[in-house]
Amino acid sequence: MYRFLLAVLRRDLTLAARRRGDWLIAQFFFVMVASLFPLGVGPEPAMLARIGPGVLWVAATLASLLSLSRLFADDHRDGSLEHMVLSPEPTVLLVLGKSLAHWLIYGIPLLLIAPVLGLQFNLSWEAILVLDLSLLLGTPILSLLGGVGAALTLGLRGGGVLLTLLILPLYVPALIFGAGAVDGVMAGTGAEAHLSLLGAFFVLSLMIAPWIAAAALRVSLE
Amino acid sequence: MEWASWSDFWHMGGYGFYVWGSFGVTAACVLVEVVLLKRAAGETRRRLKRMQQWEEQ
Amino acid sequence: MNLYTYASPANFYTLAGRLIPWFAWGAGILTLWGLYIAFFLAPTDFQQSEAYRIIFIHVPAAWMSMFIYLVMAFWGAIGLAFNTRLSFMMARALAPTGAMFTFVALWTGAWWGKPMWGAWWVWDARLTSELILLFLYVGIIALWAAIDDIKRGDRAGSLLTLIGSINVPIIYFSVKWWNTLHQGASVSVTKAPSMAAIMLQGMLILSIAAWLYTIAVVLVRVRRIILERERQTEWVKALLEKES
Amino acid sequence: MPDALLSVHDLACARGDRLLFKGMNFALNSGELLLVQGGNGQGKTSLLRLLTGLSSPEEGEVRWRGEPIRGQREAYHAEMVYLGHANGVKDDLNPVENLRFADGLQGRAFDEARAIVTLERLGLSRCLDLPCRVLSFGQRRRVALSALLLAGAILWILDEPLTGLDIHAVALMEGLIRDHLSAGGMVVATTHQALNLEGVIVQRLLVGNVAIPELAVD
Repeated sequence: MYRFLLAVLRRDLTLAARRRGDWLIAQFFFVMVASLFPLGVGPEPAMLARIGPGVLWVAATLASLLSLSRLFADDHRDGSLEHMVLSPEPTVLLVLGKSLAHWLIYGIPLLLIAPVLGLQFNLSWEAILVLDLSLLLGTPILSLLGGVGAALTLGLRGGGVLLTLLILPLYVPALIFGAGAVDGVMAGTGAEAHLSLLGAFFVLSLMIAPWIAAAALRVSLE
Repeated sequence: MEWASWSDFWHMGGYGFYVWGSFGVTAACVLVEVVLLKRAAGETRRRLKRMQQWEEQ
Repeated sequence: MNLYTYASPANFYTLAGRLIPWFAWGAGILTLWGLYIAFFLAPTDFQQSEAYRIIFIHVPAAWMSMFIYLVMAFWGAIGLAFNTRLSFMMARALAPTGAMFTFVALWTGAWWGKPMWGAWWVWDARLTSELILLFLYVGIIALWAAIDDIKRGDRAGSLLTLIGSINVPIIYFSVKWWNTLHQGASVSVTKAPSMAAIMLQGMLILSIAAWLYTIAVVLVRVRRIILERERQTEWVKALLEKES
Repeated sequence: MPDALLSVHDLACARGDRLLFKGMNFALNSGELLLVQGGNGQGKTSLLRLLTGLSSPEEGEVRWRGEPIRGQREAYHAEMVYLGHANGVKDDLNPVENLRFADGLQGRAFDEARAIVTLERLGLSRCLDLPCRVLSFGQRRRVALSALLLAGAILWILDEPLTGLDIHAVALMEGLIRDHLSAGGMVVATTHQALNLEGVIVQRLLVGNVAIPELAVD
């Protein structure tokens, strides 16, 4: 059971290592989107600090979404997806492995870059810490929900945009709790409530999304 | 009767614009949906008949 | 007469044909009655004067948008579980009407907000959730449009509706948590209505009218989908033959 | 007569609203080869996908060891392997890594030595460390065949196994099929080219109504 999960994970990490370009694009996208806002809104530190959490959270979400449409697309094109679905191990493990690999490749780097951008937005160290904590919980949710979106839109023309259209509404609670956590800490009211709700939403997504994504994968490969 | 005259009714206590704007758009949406349905029904039947002729040749 | 006979598209087609006029007329009569109450029986509200009458369509539309989404999820789940083609067709037929009611709820909410709170768009919990519900509807309709294969489209749409329906309460809670500007649910099933009984009666009548209207429209749409999908069958060929 | 290993009972398959075939029945036992023939687009690949369980039939069912495959998905997939048009080989990985992943899919520990022996047997000894991107289609097909051999499954389901192969590769393929069948395995294959497989029990199944001009199977 776990060998299958490890095999999927190991392969995806090797593939990502071999194609560092795709990975770098997503990180630079995050930096660029976040850096555009001060140009639009103005450099005034107090203003930037107020909008910082929301901007960074939305930018991180868009950066992750960028790479989600290729979660199954490459494997579908070269036929390895069928081999994976035809493995004796349950398809849910395949989806979990894929989502976990996506989170490790595209989610974790966001956590490393976010503090730098946080400084750019004049956030205090506490706020940056909570920002990273909320992103730590938020990015896996997107990888899980993205698994459902990628499975549903497998092989469709305009798949990337369609995936975003399907998944973003479902991601709203995470965005609200995540950005809210950082606002809470900056306003001094504390972020425990937001973070615990974010954690609850993460657990719920972990429980539901893989099964629906596995069913969607079987439907798409029909 | 709530209204002294018809003009009061349309005036709607000064909020006529908003009230009739809302009710008007709702009626419009319902109307559009029904019209689209009627047109689509006719179009589907024509298309299916056309397909049927094509397949019977 | 067991229920199963109407599960076959052919029988359902004729049954729906007979029912549509009843639902359509029912909706028409109840709408007139509801409007009569809304404009002629309901008193002028002391705070909001006449603008509050928009509530008579805003609340039913909001209820219907949520209710139709759940019915879609129900039909989708039945289709996924029992692989019955008809339930998928019902889900597909419901979506456009659901999206329409969501748009109406948003529009009337905004136009009610302007006189009430002075702004066309107010980021309050109910309206924002309604907006996200519209995004969910658009997502499902876009997914159905993007998938040509009917079988895959049905199942994919139903799966998306399923995960959407699990998410709707969470979205509503999180939005409410985020901002509770709205004066709280003017009518919620649990607590007593905080307004005159006549207004509640008007809204309930209009809600039933909207419900009957939805059934009529959905039945018309489902009949069209049945014709399209059962194109190859004898009874559809005979039907088309008879009409041309 | 005990249940055949693989049996199909009045199977019907449709693509969109077009019925490809219906009322199909056949049974296959160990040591037998089933050749599926028919014109393009007549449903050959669709039939194979039904046999693998990737897609579900309009009517009828596919049974493995007498049980419908729908109920025993994992057990059935442990004893079956599928090779589609696309090889399922990752271009960025080298052959050995591809086989490591294939083993991982079966939930087995990776036996590198056995993998290398299999690759060498299929003539890939010189390019074990090259990414498959640089290999020719024939060589990539051999990597996929090595994965097939490593899987050690009883039932092989091959979709056009001979397309794009040079003469040597075709001979190699026929040898692999012959060895597999004599070792008690089973093969279901679609093919346009002639197959020379002497002393093998061959069933032929025509899908769709377009007959293929006489196919030399001696």
